[in-house]
Amino acid sequence: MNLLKSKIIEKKMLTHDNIRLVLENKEIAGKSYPGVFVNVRCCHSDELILRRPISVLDAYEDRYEIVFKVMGKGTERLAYFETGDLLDVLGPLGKGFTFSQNYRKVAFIGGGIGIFPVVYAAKQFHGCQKDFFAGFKTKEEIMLMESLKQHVDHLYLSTDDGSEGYPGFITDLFMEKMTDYDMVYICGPAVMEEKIVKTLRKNKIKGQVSLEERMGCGIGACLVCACKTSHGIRHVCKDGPVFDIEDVFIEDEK
Amino acid sequence: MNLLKSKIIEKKMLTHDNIRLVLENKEIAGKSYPGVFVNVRCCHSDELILRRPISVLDAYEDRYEIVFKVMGKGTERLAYFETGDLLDVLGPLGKGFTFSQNYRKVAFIGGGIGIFPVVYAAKQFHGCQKDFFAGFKTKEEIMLMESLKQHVDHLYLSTDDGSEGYPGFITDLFMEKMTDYDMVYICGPAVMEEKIVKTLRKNKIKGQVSLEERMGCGIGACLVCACKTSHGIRHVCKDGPVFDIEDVFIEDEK
Amino acid sequence: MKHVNTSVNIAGVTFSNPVIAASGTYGFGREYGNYVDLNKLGGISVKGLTLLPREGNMPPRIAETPSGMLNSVGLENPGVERFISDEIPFLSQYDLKTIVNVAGNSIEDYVNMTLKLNETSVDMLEINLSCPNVKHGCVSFGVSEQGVYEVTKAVKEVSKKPVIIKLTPNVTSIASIAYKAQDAGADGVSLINTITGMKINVKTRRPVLYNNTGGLSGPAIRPIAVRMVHEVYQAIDIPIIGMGGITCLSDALEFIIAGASAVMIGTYNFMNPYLCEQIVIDLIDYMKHNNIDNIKEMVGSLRLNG
Amino acid sequence: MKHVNTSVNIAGVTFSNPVIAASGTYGFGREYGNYVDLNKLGGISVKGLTLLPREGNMPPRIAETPSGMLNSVGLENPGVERFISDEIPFLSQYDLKTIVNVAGNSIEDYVNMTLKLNETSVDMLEINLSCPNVKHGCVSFGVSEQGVYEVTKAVKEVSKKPVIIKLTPNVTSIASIAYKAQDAGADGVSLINTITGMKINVKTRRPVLYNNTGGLSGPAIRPIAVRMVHEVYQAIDIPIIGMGGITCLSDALEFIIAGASAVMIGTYNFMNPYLCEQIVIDLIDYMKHNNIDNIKEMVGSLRLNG
Ligand SMILES: Cc1cc2nc3c(=O)[nH]c(=O)nc-3n(C[C@H](O)[C@H](O)[C@H](O)COP(=O)(O)OP(=O)(O)OC[C@H]3O[C@@H](n4cnc5c(N)ncnc54)[C@H](O)[C@@H]3O)c2cc1C
Ligand SMILES: Cc1cc2nc3c(=O)[nH]c(=O)nc-3n(C[C@H](O)[C@H](O)[C@H](O)COP(=O)(O)OP(=O)(O)OC[C@H]3O[C@@H](n4cnc5c(N)ncnc54)[C@H](O)[C@@H]3O)c2cc1C
Ligand SMILES: Cc1cc2nc3c(=O)[nH]c(=O)nc-3n(C[C@H](O)[C@H](O)[C@H](O)COP(=O)(O)O)c2cc1C
Ligand SMILES: Cc1cc2nc3c(=O)[nH]c(=O)nc-3n(C[C@H](O)[C@H](O)[C@H](O)COP(=O)(O)O)c2cc1C
Ligand code: FES
Ligand code: FES
Repeated sequence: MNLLKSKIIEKKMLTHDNIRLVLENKEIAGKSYPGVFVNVRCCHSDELILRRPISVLDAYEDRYEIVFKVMGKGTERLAYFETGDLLDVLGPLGKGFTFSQNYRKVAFIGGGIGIFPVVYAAKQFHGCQKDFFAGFKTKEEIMLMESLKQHVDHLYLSTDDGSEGYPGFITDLFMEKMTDYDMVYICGPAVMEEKIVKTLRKNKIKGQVSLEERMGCGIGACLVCACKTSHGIRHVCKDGPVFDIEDVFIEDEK
Repeated sequence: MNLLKSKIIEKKMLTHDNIRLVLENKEIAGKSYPGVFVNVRCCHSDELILRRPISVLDAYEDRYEIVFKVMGKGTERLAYFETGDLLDVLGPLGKGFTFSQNYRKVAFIGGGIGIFPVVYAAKQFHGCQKDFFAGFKTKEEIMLMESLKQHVDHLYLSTDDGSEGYPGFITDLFMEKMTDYDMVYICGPAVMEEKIVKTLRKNKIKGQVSLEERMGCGIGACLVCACKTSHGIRHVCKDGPVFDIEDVFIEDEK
Repeated sequence: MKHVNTSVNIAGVTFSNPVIAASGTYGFGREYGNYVDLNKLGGISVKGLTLLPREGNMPPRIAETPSGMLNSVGLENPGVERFISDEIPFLSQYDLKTIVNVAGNSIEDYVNMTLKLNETSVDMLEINLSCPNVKHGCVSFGVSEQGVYEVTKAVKEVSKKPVIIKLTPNVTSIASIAYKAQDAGADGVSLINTITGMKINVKTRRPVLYNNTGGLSGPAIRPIAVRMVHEVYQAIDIPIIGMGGITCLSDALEFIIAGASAVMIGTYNFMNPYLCEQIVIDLIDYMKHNNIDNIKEMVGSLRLNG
Repeated sequence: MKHVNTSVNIAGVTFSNPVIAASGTYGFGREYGNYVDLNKLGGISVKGLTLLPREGNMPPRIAETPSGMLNSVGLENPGVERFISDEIPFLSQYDLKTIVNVAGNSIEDYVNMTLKLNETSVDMLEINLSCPNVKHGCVSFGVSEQGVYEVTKAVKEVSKKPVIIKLTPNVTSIASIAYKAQDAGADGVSLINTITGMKINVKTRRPVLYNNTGGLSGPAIRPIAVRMVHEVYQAIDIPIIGMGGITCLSDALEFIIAGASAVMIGTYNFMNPYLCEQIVIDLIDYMKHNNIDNIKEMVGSLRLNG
């Protein structure tokens, strides 16, 4: 059962409701790569019987990092844990982003809490031109951008309310700047993902997108996290969360 | 809703599983007297939807004290709270012990977690001879006795395993020392209470006993904490927990 | 400041708001009156009454379970006559509507109690056909369409007060049962009563409750209760009072959206004695912020997926 | 070191211990095989199978509720033939017993699947008459005595494997249903399946599940499940497999004391993927410390109060 324990080494508020944790667990750190996630028990009580999936933000030596946004009961309670506490974390889980040394030019697009896995990818993937597109609701919610700058060639930033960077949606900014990318990595709200995936497909640009779906087991056994793909039903926790853009958003959805 | 909040001013382990809390709440402190209890929310989660009844151990100015023993899920979680935290406490509830200045000689008998309300009574009631009988399982579980000494004339102590004081049950020690008390105050395990109540009744000695029963509302509305009395069904949370010994343990129970 | 209309009319009785204390959890209102202003509640359903006084079951009568509790009070109550003489005068002082929860062992019991209550100032009868804690008791009526029909019919024939039927969830089709109640002339239904459950003390190998089984209530049962209100709403036209595990306004709104005209608040009063009044306050706030002029707009406003 | 006997025999199948993974929560064992040693489990009941592959319902298929969850997977599965070709070879590597959970839309479906499974190495069939998530599906069989009788009879007539019937809790009298299953020749029963529930998103006024309703499982339903196992144990003589909200050994023992010969562990595997193996370890410890030589001593050892 030791496997499940991760010690909180550092806790930091990134915005008023986004918390970064540096966690210690050799096995999870060792196996992590961009796009995978961990499944976190948010409190000791059995009122909440489901773990919460959170992307890995970074991993090195025996440590890994996550950022979570306080959304509901689970993440609210997760926010109570402090440095030194042991968290019950299962992972890393799922299939993440893949990279090839042949790529010359790639883009990363992250929106909201979808920013985390693509930040990790942008830090990890080397040897080509890297453009990063980050969308936030408003200036106060911008995070992780300072440290990201040194890893990318261009950093494009938007806020929905125009309080900083491009005023409007990151999708629009991306459409403007889109060029002959060899690969685009995407994670964000479903509407944003769908729009970008369809645009890229139309433009015959390759891409990988990280999907979000409510989860039960997180390991592929309970089948609740289903999504339709061109290969039939797949499960976000096991076959994803990262999918090739050819395979998903294949139907017009309401 | 402010009424419900009590701030933890001090937290101290009395034994390995008995924790004393000094709490701040003017209203609760002001209305407390020996034998009353408070109803404590043990965790923020809705896994446990019932409060836990805990006797008031002492009260002065805007503060009151409780001691709780870690027994199960509720008290385990209560033990997580630390100095400075706010507890959600309802009280004081119930009817406590009564005293009269006419008493010349009284006894207090407490066993296990039943010790707390009678310790409070022994500290509070003045102007007569006071004998205190305290029963513990073993030496390591003895608590509160040092500070009690100054308040009583005789302190009789027993441990079930004989590791300190009289070896055996406090009931037996009390039977030995029993004299013409004007009033005896009792709180402890049901078997102990029954034995003493019946002995006192036989000897025509007056007494008051604090009963324990599982509770729901704690205020007399849900009727789950019923006990048979000579006046019919009564409710421990509202009509008690303290009853005159004439009225309870009126049937031979299995 | 905008005015919002929280009042609901159920079978001719106008509740100032849809928040009602659930039977058996609020006594006769006296105790909770120390915490809330009873005038602020829509109503109270009093502890279940029987023709004669009852002592109830032996303790333990309560056991905690995950997000819920079992109770086996066994209808301890002073009997309908002492209720009339001792409790009605108290409740009459307040603005809230009084619903009398009536439990019987036979159709005659129900009829006799109804006759006695006809001559009082109470506002409504809630016929408890589903109390699971009384041996040879009313349980048999509540689980069969025939039983519900017969009791409802008999009570309606003599009652001068509006009659709602409290439904047990321990059935295959609560919608069919509700339909029978309507068919027999019920003015409304309330649901759900508790679900029969058991907790075992593994050490002693005995049930924790002296009565062996008890009724499960609290947040644990809420999804079952909401589903049942939804099913019943689709099956009948008379008003529904919904309950089961409500802990806050949002929970209450689930029931209202599913089809309940009013809600009853039970077990969670034990955790938060201010709860009923708090939900009323939160409801008014919510309606103001969401531009809902009349609570009726929300009743049954559920839109199904697919 | 004392030896304790944890093995249980159900309808001629000997499980090395009474801990079985519940259908639909453990897939076909592959994923949890990364966490536990599958050889250590008594058995696994595989994801419910249908004659033809099924895609299941649209997401969201899961919603959390107090101490429980709703699911509406809708029997997504590869169909019985792909199960036979792809999964049986995998499961055969292990020591644990394989129970095949069979779901159908008609009696013919059940019979046809049984015929196909007859020729395989699986140990037992678990007839799922109670899946609440399939429209026009098997739900109708499980809630009526007649339906249960007919399916059981038909399957038993052709089956070469022992047959247990999985009972739905969404009924008035689970004991009567269980009795009918026994009457029709069932070799055992398993209970409880999930309880139908609904959760509503108050903001959108829509059910959280795309399928609108789903099946409630997890600790919230445990007291209901224990009560039902107790009722069924009093009504029938064939073995019972109990489940519903088990999170630890003590929970499992409640079911065994109430009358279950074995238990199934479902939802809580999601929280603790090591759970099934852990309960086996804890059980052996418990038996040693309490001088219980044979697990059978505990089955149905409940003593009622009063
Ligand atoms: C693969 C994956 C990776 C994720 N990575 C991160 C991350 O790095 N940082 C982060 O902050 N969040 C991440 N999330 C989202 C995170 O899991 C949810 O925010 C969290 O589960 C909410 O739990 P809660 O109890 O606080 O809120 P709840 O009370 O459960 O819900 C609050 C709100 O969140 C929505 N929600 C809840 N769970 C999910 C879910 N699984 N998918 C979509 N919406 C949901 C609900 O609809 C509701 O509106 C990720 C989700 C997935 C599936
Ligand atoms: C009027 C009154 C005053 C009390 N004063 C104190 C006090 O000052 N200090 C203190 O430590 N404890 C006191 N108790 C007992 C205390 O309420 C229980 O120990 C507590 O509720 C256990 O909760 P839990 O969740 O930790 O244990 P649970 O998991 O609920 O139970 C653990 C064990 O305690 C038993 N138990 C639980 N609740 C009760 C109950 N209400 N009555 C009897 N047995 C119970 C159970 O049978 C079980 O064996 C008092 C009880 C009452 C009724
Ligand atoms: C302690 C207790 C006593 C109850 N007594 C009655 C009763 O006398 N009559 C009745 O119709 N329902 C009774 N109920 C059921 C409640 O009125 C309500 O239907 C049920 O508890 C579900 O609501 P809740 O989850 O909000 O408690 C009782 C419930 C509890 C917890
Ligand atoms: C996600 C999920 C899927 C399920 N699928 C099936 C199924 O295919 N067949 C079946 O008989 N029961 C199915 N069940 C019911 C479980 O086997 C079990 O009866 C129920 O969940 C109660 O046990 P638990 O509380 O331990 O989960 C499923 C349960 C869950 C949570
Ligand atoms: S969450 Fe269980 S299969 Fe994906
Ligand atoms: S605990 Fe509710 S009446 Fe005593």
